[in-house]
Order: sequence, then C-alpha cells, then structure tokens
Amino acid sequence: MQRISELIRTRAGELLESGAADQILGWENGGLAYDPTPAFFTADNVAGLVYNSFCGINLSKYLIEKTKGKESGKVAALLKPCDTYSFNQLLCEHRIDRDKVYVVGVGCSGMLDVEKLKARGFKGIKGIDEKDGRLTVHTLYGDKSCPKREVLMERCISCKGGGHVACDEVVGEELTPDAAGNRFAGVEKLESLSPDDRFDFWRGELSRCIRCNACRNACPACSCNKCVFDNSRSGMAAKANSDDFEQNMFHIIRAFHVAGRCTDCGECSRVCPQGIPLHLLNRKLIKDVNELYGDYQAGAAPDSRSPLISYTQGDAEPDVIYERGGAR
Amino acid sequence: MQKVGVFVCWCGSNIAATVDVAAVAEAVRSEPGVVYSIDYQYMCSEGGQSAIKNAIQEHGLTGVVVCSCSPRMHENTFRKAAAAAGLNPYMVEIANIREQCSWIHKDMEEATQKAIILARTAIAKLHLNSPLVAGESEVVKRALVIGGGIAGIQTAQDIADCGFEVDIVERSPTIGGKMAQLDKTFPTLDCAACILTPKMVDAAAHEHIGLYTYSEVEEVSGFVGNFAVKIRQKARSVRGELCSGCGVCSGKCPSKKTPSEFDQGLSNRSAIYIPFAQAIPNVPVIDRDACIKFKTGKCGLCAKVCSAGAIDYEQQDEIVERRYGAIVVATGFKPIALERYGEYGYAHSPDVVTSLEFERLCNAAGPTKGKLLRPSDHKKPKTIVFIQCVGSRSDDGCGKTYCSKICCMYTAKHAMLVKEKYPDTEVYVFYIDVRTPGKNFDEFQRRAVEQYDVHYIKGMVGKVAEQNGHLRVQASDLLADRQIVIDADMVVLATAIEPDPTARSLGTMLTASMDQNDFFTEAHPKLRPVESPTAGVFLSGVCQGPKDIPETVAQAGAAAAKAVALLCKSKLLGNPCVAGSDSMLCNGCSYCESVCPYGAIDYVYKDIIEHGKKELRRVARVNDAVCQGCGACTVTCPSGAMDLKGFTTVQIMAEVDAICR
Amino acid sequence: MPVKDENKADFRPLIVAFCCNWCSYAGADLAGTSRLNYPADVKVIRVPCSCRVNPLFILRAFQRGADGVIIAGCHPGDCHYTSGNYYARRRMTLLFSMLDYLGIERERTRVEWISAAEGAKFAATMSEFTQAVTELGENKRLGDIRCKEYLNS
Amino acid sequence: MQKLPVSRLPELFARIDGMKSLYLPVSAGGRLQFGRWTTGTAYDPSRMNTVKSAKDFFFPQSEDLVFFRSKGKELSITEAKDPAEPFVLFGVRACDAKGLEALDRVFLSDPVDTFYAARRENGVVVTMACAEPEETCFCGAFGVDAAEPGGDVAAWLAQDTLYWQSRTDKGDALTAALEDILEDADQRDQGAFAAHKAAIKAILDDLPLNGLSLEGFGGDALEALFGSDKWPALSQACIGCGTCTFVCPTCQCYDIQDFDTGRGVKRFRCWDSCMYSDFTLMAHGNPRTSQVERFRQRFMHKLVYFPANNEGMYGCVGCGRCVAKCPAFMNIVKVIRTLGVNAHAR
Repeated sequence: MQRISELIRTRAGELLESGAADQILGWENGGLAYDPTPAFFTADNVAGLVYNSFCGINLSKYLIEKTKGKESGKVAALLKPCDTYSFNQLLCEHRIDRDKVYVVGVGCSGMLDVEKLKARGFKGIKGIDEKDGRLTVHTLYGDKSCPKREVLMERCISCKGGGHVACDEVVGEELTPDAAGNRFAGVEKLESLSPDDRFDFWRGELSRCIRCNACRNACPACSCNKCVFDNSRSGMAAKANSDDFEQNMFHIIRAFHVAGRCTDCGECSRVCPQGIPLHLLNRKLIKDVNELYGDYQAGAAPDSRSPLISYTQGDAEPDVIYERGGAR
Repeated sequence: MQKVGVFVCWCGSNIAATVDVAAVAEAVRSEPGVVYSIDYQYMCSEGGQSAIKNAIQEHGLTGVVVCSCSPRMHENTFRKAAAAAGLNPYMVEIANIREQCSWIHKDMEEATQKAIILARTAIAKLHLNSPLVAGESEVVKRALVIGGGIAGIQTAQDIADCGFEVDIVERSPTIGGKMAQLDKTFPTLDCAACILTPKMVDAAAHEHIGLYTYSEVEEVSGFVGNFAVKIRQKARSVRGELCSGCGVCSGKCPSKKTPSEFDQGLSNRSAIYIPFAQAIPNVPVIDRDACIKFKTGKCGLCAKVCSAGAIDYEQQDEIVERRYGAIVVATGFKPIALERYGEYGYAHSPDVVTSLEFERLCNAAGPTKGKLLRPSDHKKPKTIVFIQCVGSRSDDGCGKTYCSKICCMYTAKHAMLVKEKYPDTEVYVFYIDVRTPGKNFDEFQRRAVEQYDVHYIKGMVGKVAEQNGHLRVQASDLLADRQIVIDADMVVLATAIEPDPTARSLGTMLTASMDQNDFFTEAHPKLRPVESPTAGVFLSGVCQGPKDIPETVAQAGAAAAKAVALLCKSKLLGNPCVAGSDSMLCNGCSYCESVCPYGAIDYVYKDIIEHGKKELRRVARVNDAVCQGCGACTVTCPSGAMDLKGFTTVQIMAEVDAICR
Repeated sequence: MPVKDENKADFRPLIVAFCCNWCSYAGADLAGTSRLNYPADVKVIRVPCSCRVNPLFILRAFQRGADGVIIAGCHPGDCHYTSGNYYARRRMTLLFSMLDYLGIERERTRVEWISAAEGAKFAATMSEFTQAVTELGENKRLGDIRCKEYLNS
Repeated sequence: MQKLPVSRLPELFARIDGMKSLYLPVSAGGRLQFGRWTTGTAYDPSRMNTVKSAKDFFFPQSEDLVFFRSKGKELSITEAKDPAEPFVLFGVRACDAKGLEALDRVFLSDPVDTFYAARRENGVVVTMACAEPEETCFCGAFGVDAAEPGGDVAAWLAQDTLYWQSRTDKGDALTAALEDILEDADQRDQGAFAAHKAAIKAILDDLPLNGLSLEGFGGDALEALFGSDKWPALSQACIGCGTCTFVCPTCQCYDIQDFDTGRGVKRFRCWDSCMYSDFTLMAHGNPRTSQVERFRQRFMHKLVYFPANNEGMYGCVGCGRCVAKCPAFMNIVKVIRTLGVNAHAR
C-alpha cells in the first residue's frame, strides 16, 4: 500500500507539473488511522495525498460539481475500479463533462470497514498496520489483530473484479480482493424468509433510520439538482421520519429512483450511521432485473441503457412475482 | 382557492334511481371552495348546459365539476358550455357517477356514498387545475386507404370526389377484393363484376386517387393530421409503365401449376399472371416462388416474348414514404380455415366446398365457365346440400361466437341460382335460424322457399362422409325431431368470416384498439361507428364487423365523410394535456427522451439561476405539437422535473387523498 | 369515508384502481353500460396511460389507507401510445417485487390488462381483487398512522 | 456516595423501571442506542458510546405541536399535550450530560419551550464515567471531565462495584427511593474509587485528540474566522448530509411543518440541519447559497456564535460522534486544527 501511495503521489505531481491536470481529486490524511478525506490537490499540497486501505470513499460524485461551468479546469480523479462504474453511469446521464476529467485508475486490493473493526470490540484505534493479509490494530487498550478479509467492506467481499471500466491510465497494478463471494447471498436469504419475517427484518433495520440523508447524498446515482424529498412541491418532501411509513417510503422510493442506475458501489451502506444494510434494497432490484430482463451492470459502459427505460414485448408479466422468489 | 360549482346529473332515472343526487349535491357543499351545488335532470340538455353557463357568470365560478356519465361521453359537451361562459374549458372536471357508480351498484346508500367520494375526488383535482390552451398543428391534405376492396374503393372515391388526394394500398396485385370473386349479389341478383369493375376503372382513372397495389403498409408514425407512413411496394418483376397488359407472357409461361388465388384454388394459373381479366392495374406480376427463372435461373421466356420489354427480373421492393392527414382502414375479411370442422369432410372430398368457392363455380369467368359441375368428376350435381353457420354463432370454441351476418342471404341466393339454372336439382339448406333483416331480404329468402321450393331444414349436420360416389349427409331435423340422411353430390359450407389476418399487426401500428375477434373497435358503438378511438383513423367495411355489400358501401361513404371533415380543417387543435419540464429541477439525464414514443423531447443548454447563482445546465425541452401526453417521461424522471398538464403529479395525488379520506 | 372496522366480518376494503383512459377506463365504462356489478369499494382514477402511474401514487394510496391498489392498462401491444404499458409493466413488476421483499402482502397490488371491449373482464377482475384484499384484511404494514388517527373522532 | 455490586445491576434496573421508565444503551442491529430496559435486557457497561446522544429524550427528532381540523366551514384546533412520562436515563456519558446544559440554555431561556421543559422535569439523568474513552473523544477540550460526569446522578463502574453519587435534588429523590438496595460507600471504597478515576485520567491524557486547543475561538472571534480563506478547502469534502447534526448532542435547530392527514392538518416540528440546502428556506430562497456557507455556519455556530450568546459556553462537547460518523471524514476537529491560532502546530 505504501508503495502504491508513493507511485500515485509522484504521478499526481507529474500531471500537475505537465499541466495535464489543474487539480487532483484524491484523499488526504484525516488525522486518525482510518479517515482519509476527499480533497483536491494542487502543486503546493500534493505532498499530502495518500492512498491506503481506508480510501473506500467513492470520489466520482465530486466530479459533478467540479466539472460544472466554463471556467472549471481539468481534474485528474483517482478512481478505484468500482468507482469507475459510477463514473460511467454519471457520463450516461450527462452529469459529468468527460473532457474536463482525466481518470487515473488506482489499483485496489479491497478496502477496510472500520465499523467491522469496532464491531470486534477494537476500541480507541490509534494505528493500523497491514502485513500479508493480517491487520495489527494498535489501540489505547493494547494491540489487536485480525485477518484482513474478515474486515473488508461489503462491496469488496463481492468485488466486481475486472478492473477499471473507464480510465485514461492506471497507476499500480489492478488487484482484486481475495474474497469474492456471491453478492446476492444476502438478498436470497431474505427472499427465503416468510413475508412476516421479511417485514420484521426490515422494520428492525429501517426503524433505526434517522433520515440524515447520508445514503442519498453519498450515492452517485442520487445526483438530482433537487431531490424530490427536499422539494416542497413534490408532495413527498420530509425532513424527518415522522413514522414507520416515512421510513419505508423514503427507502423504497430512493431504491426505485436509482433502480437500473445503481452500480452497487455500496456507498449507501458504508455511510449509514445506523448500519442499515441499504445495499440489500438495491441488490434486490439488481437481482430482479438480471433475472427478468437479462444481466445488466449499470455503468459497465458510458452508453449503457437502463432496463427501466427499455422493454421487450415478451417481458415477464407483473404477476411473475406471485410465482417466483419470496417464500409465502 | 377555486370557486367551484358542482352539478349533479340525474340522467333521468339512470343515475337518480340508484344515487340520491340531492344528497350528493348537499354533501359536497361543505367541500372546500364549493360555492354552488345543484342537481338537475339532464345536465347534457340545453337546460343543463345553460345552468352551468349561468352559474359561472352569476357566481363567478373558476371551476366546474359535473357529476354525470363518463367523461368519454360528455366531457367535451361540458367543456364547450364552460368555454361559452368564458371559463377555460380545462377548468371542468367530470365525476363519473353513472357508468362507474349508478349502473353497477344496486344499493342506494352505497351508491350515494361512492358518488359523494367521486365528486369529492373531482373537486380535489379541480383545485389544482390550471387553464390550458391547446396548441395548433397543420393537417396534411391527403388520405390513406388501406385495402382496395369495395369498401376501400368506395371510401377513396368519395374522398377524392371532395377534391382531396387519396392513396389506396392493396396487398394483392389488383384492387377489387372479395366482391370481384362473387358471381351475383343478393337481393337483386345482379352480377357483381358488372357493378364493381366500372368502379375499379373509375378509381384507377381518378385524378386524385393513387394506387399502390401489390404493396403493404410497413410502418406508421405521427398522429392525427400528420401521419408518416412507409409503404412497401413489392417487386412485380414487371414494369407497369411499359407493360401493355397484352397477356402474351402468361400465355407463354411454362409454369402453369400454381393454384389460382382468385379462383380459390379451383383452377391453376401461370407463374407470371394477371389475377383476373378485369384486374386493375392490368399488369401481370411474377410469382417468384413459382417462376422457373427465379428458381433455377433458366427460362426467361416471358422476357423474350414481351414486345414492350417490361419484364424486369432485377426489380426490388421499394419503400415509399408518404404523409397523410387521415387513415381509413378497409382491410376486409377472409373465410375461416375449416381444419377444425372435420365432420363436414371438407379436407377429404373436393365436392365439399365453401360458399366462396361455390361463387367461383357459378361464375361465367370461373373454372367451369359458369357451368355448375362438381370439382371431383365434373358431373352436374343432382342433389346439393347447403350447411349454414359453419363456424358462426358457435359456442364449441372451434368457431366464432358472432353471426357472420351474410351467410343466410348468400345461401338463399346460391340455392335460388342453382334452381334457376337447373330446376331439376334437389337443394337442401340446413340452418339454425334464418336471419334476413334488411330491405327486400326476407322476401328474397321466402322466394327461395316458396317459388323455387328449396328444402329449408332447421337442424345441424352431424357428419358428411363419402359413400359410393355420393356424399352422405347425416343430420337432424329439429322441427320434425328426427334424424335424416341425404345422399348429396355436393355440399356447400356457409363458412364464417373473420377479419383479414393482417388486421392485428396493422391495429398495433395504428395503435387502434380491437376487440377479442380482431375486429377494429369504434370510438362509440352508436354515435361514432365509423371512427376508431385513435384520432384520425377511420373504419370502412368488414374490418369493423361483418357486413353485406350495401352496408359496406354505406359505411365506406360515412368513413369518407368523416375523413373529409378532418381534411377540410386548416389547423387541428392539439391536446393541451402535454408534458412539460421544470428546468429548475431537470438534471438533463436524457431518461425522458429515451422513453418518449414520439421523439417529442430534446435538450438545450440554458442558464439557470438558483440560490442567486447562475449556472449553465442541460435541460429537457418538450415539443408541445408532437407530445401526445402519455406521461411515460413523468415517471421516468427521477427528480420530478417532468410533469403532465391535466394529469399532474399533485393532481393525481390529490385524487388519491380524496378517495382515501 | 372507508369503514375501518377491526372486526373482519364486516371489513370493507378500500381499493384504488388506476385505469388508462384508452382501454381500461373504457372497459370500466362498458362494464357500467352492461350493468355488470362489482363492489363499490373500488374507486377509479383516470390516467392517460398506465405508464403515467408513478410508484409514488401507489405508496401514497397505501399511506392514506388504501388496502389494495390495482393498475389497469391496455393489453401489451395495444397501448394507445404504442409503448407506455411496456414501461409500466417493468416498473410495476419491480416495484411490487420490492414491496413483497419488504414483507408487504403481495396480494394487495396488481396489474391487469383490460381492453375497452372487456367490460366483463373489468367487473370480474375488480370483484375478484376486492375479494382477495378483503380476505387479507386491513393494510397495516404500509399505512400511515397519522392518517388513521382521529378517524372516528 | 452509594455503591452496589455489579452483580445486582439487574435488580437495580428492575427497581428503577418499577418507578419510572428506564432507558439505557442497548445494541440494535449492531449499533448502540438508548432503549427501554426490560427484564433480560443485556447491558454491557463497556459499551457506552451510543450512535445518537441522549438528546432525543428531551428534544425528539419529530414531535407534534397542534392539530387543525375543518368540518364544513368550522375549524377546530387541538394542542398536543405536554409529555408526562417520568423516565430515567442510565449510562449517559459525561459529554452528553454536558450537551444537555447547552440545550437548556436554548430551550429553557425565555421563551421557555414547554415540551422540552416538561421532559427535563420528568427525566432523571444517571451519567457514567467513561472507563474506556475512544480515539474520537475530545471532551477535555471543552472542559468536560469524563472521570467526573455531571447529570442528576453520577456513576462509576470500578471492577465489580458500581459507585453512585447524587448531584441534584432529582438525583437525591431517586437515590432515596433506592436506599434499600444501594449501600453507603465507606472509607475502604475510597481507594478503589480514586484508583479508578486515576486510571480514567491516564487514558484521557493519552487520547490522540487530547490537547486540542480552542485558542482563537469563542464569542469574539467572529471577524477573525468568518472571512477566513480556509473555509472552501475545508468544506470541499462535505456532501451536505445531516449526519453530524443528527448525531450531535447539542444541535438544536428544528423546522416546523404541516402534514395533511386528509382529516385535518398536523403541525409538528422536526430536527433540521444547517447542512441542508433547504435549511431556513424562505420565500426569496436560501440565505446560504453554497455548501461552503452552510458548512461555515455550522462550525461558526458551535465555536463562535453560541459562546457569544452563552457566556463563553461552546456549542460542542467533544463527544466525537461527528468524527466517527461523517461519511466524508470531515469534522469539527479538523476545523479547529485548521483555523485555530496554533493551526501550524499540526
């Protein structure tokens, strides 16, 4: 990791120097052991650019604002393989001006989920060392250790693999995490439950929602200039979940609005302060689309057509859900 | 807040008998904005309409709710009334308390409650209505007639005679259709060809009529007043402009074994052929599946003998693109296939024929030169059995549930013709009922019975089987209540008719709705019988339902009149209920564009000022003249920027709320 | 106002039916013209096309106390706007699958294709759907308590 | 001071819940929340850092104010009743207790917020000294001593003993009601008790964020900070969500909204976030048109405006929730480090 970070920093410097980019979009150290923060770099602060196993944040969405307007210059964005899917999807939707972006694909061997470390009872984390698949976590209460793959982010456990789908150059080799599982396992598990159990499960999860909008604001697909939930004239604006219905409503509509556009980047689940497995909603829609309308990966190409804006005359009838999936 | 007037219609007893109209009028008084509320016997009447006009003026209403029949019935009536009183016609909402309430509910209490809710819902929506103004669009002064049978020809002539351009598209090599195959016509027994062929000639000669024979409609886009149609002109392999129609080519053609479509397969034709003597255009066509030249590359005899050098083996299909203001469908019918009716032995014995085949057998230009000889051994039949309702009015699932309407009459005609020519023939007719409404129809059928003593037997035929050179017909005589057996020489099946098989795909192209039998549905069964619900599409002849020739011609004229009424208009008022995008909310993501069936949406770069900051954004723009108001874009739009006038998101939600209140 | 009686015996469901103007709404009219009875619990909302039905409307109906929501449109291939019902079909399939996934009774939602000529089918469908929803009882899982409070005050 | 063997905690809880509703940190879906205690509820004293602070119990995320109803042409108005449930919060961290003092200054100063006042009146706060503070903690910077927590009752958990010290009248009342289960602590306990507090102190001194200096902030720093050219860079990562606001024990901004139930209109208030683009949205639009301004507002409020209006008391208690929960790892600590006078000490 150290080495790649070094490579990237050097390359970023070159890009700025050569004028190939006016700014670099990357991560800077946050002060803790696990909080690299999105930042824009120029020659005078590029030294602060870091890349490590906690750079999970998907930077593609920042490019919407950054490439707006005539005056904005060229940005070199550091994107991990899975981030480039979001980037492509945003290109599909004309949300990013491609000419103003120089994509530097950065290799990734799986990002770490600090919440999973904390869930193991690792408290007061002061530093983390990574060595051949194991982490040593230095805490206020002594050193702890665990295998890396056990604390990978959800998205990395079921990594799309296959490297960058959009980039102008790659720095550091294209790695994919060693643990690649069936990403629909969680959905299938829920589908196998009875409706009552499914209902109880989601009530339990969604009832924790504090409507902070972190999932929405972090989501690259939720790029609306004004969200329907913030628009008093939309008829569904709300700032808080006054009751169960609004918890359901917000998440159903959000999942539906990003249906066919969600690249499954996993930011929603990463940022949720309450640890609600929101990816299970998006993946359900992805799974349904794959099963009913053929495999589709949003953002795989900059011109892919979402399954919700296309059709075939032979499409399954809606009552297909009465027969398939979901225990009764 | 609108000032709303509510008008509850009794519709005589149609509504008032099951809905307490007074109670409805009373209940809505407490609804927000309602300043006036009455019940009235017939809102659609002159009196009812002036009640609306007066209330608008006296009470300064800004919105009107009429609780009455379906909006599909009188929405326009009431909009016009409102407009006459200076109110925007789109400030009128209808609560459908007849079709969707009084007519389906028995219990008065229940029906009244529902009527109140429906009224409340209309009021809730109305509060969010805004005045709409319809845009205008040009009318292309040309009509397309699909199908060149008697219906199509008549419609085309009537339109053309009004001075408008008409094109006829006919799938087969000639116009004329089924009528050209008929021998005589009931009830006058005059010769079909004698009355049809002059019409065909006139049509071809008419300065305003263009013929596209051996052609098919490939694609239809656009909308009323401005349809864009792609027509495929199939390659005849003969160049019409050169051909003199001498017929030498078909005479010399060595491939003569193809069953003649025109003669229902009772005779053969050559590979290069003119369907029949009076065909229009009188230009042969090469049947490439039968032609030796096309199959083997050898031969080419026709080209050698053609002095005009009209033969062109290289000819390709051509796609012609034309614009039309109106489209008339006249695709006609065909007899149903009989494979499901094995009991009549049609497949086994050549002497069991359909009525249309029988027409050819009687016809002077037919395979037997008009002598009635049975196909098997060309002997003159002594006993002929006619079986009616073969596949019509059937509940056995094999045939059609409807009555084909023409069979009773043509069967009587056939029986009479036989008796006329060969009085010594025994003629039996098996029927379920004899249906002969129509001018001089019943007289005609009775003549068959009384003057020509044709044996009419009420009963169904159970079996027709060949037996020592005869056709043994086993049947039941319901009146005499006994089984009978007749040894016939010929059996004629009055085969049910069904819409032409191409109708279904055409219906889809035109987005014109059809019933379960693939007959085109009319905009209103009584009041708009020759119009399809799809604006600018009209119906002529059997494509809308079984008809005889006089009815067909009458309807063809009516369809023409409707089409002309449309073509006469200099401009069309569009539908103001079109989509519109709020550029403040639009992301420019292009999703709406990709679901728009009319290509009505494009994108422009626009300076948007939000929070006092100016920003250049890509935003959607809707072309009002092209948008048809389906609303596909509104749901696709994630930001809710796209909305549909007249059916806005908040309006529909207000309706939901009102219903659930 | 819908009667929300806990006692299942006399529970009357509230059914919201979104009908496309060209086919199903006309079908509903035909049902009326043919005097074909179906439960008064069904209230129809007229939309130009099934593709105008926003998932939001369906959730809204449930929020406000509907016990069942049915969307009726032209048969696939017969859409007045050529393709509207194809989009509706995908949207509704995914939405209903999602509701089912959240444990909301799948029998509360339905899509039916009813042509202008199918008055009988309209009446039969509505009766049958109402029956099915009645058996499910009140919609407790996707309702908004705020809309039910003060119900009988 | 009283004490109780840890083994008897369940008894204590049962007793308290017998009198008033007891809420304490419980795990839900892996995340820690204040939840209602019931027999058998698993309480893990080593886990104290709830995702949301105890704020909700006095200032809930959403609460009804009044209900309007129109029948025909008449309008009827029903006011929501003041909350009346007596309750006890157990295991509140020192920082959160301090947070309540900040809220008091907002809601209990004239005009008094009756809903908040009623809940404060009905609620007894039992704090717990932080035996294991986390790397995100910096309460020390705001004068909070995690070893000497406030509240109505302060508690310490040293090895197998719970120490209990009432700090207010409400605390006395509760203690009195529990006298038969609580034993008086004697001289022999003082040693263990002191050792425990010393241990906590030691860890506090060792915290990575320890020694965070507030020099350069406070009521009179307006000019110095408002115009700083560092705000744009600081706010660049902010995605404008409300996480920091909603997990914050001192954020007190709310919006008042109406909800039409179809049978009348419910007027309620709900938390709002100055990070939202529609915060304090007015007819003419939003006074803060960019995320930079919104970001600046939040931290200026906590570090400058609040002290300016509250005798120097800051609008932050160093609970560290925003540090742990911000999706972009942006937080007040970075702001303090970047804008403080010793910014370069970093």
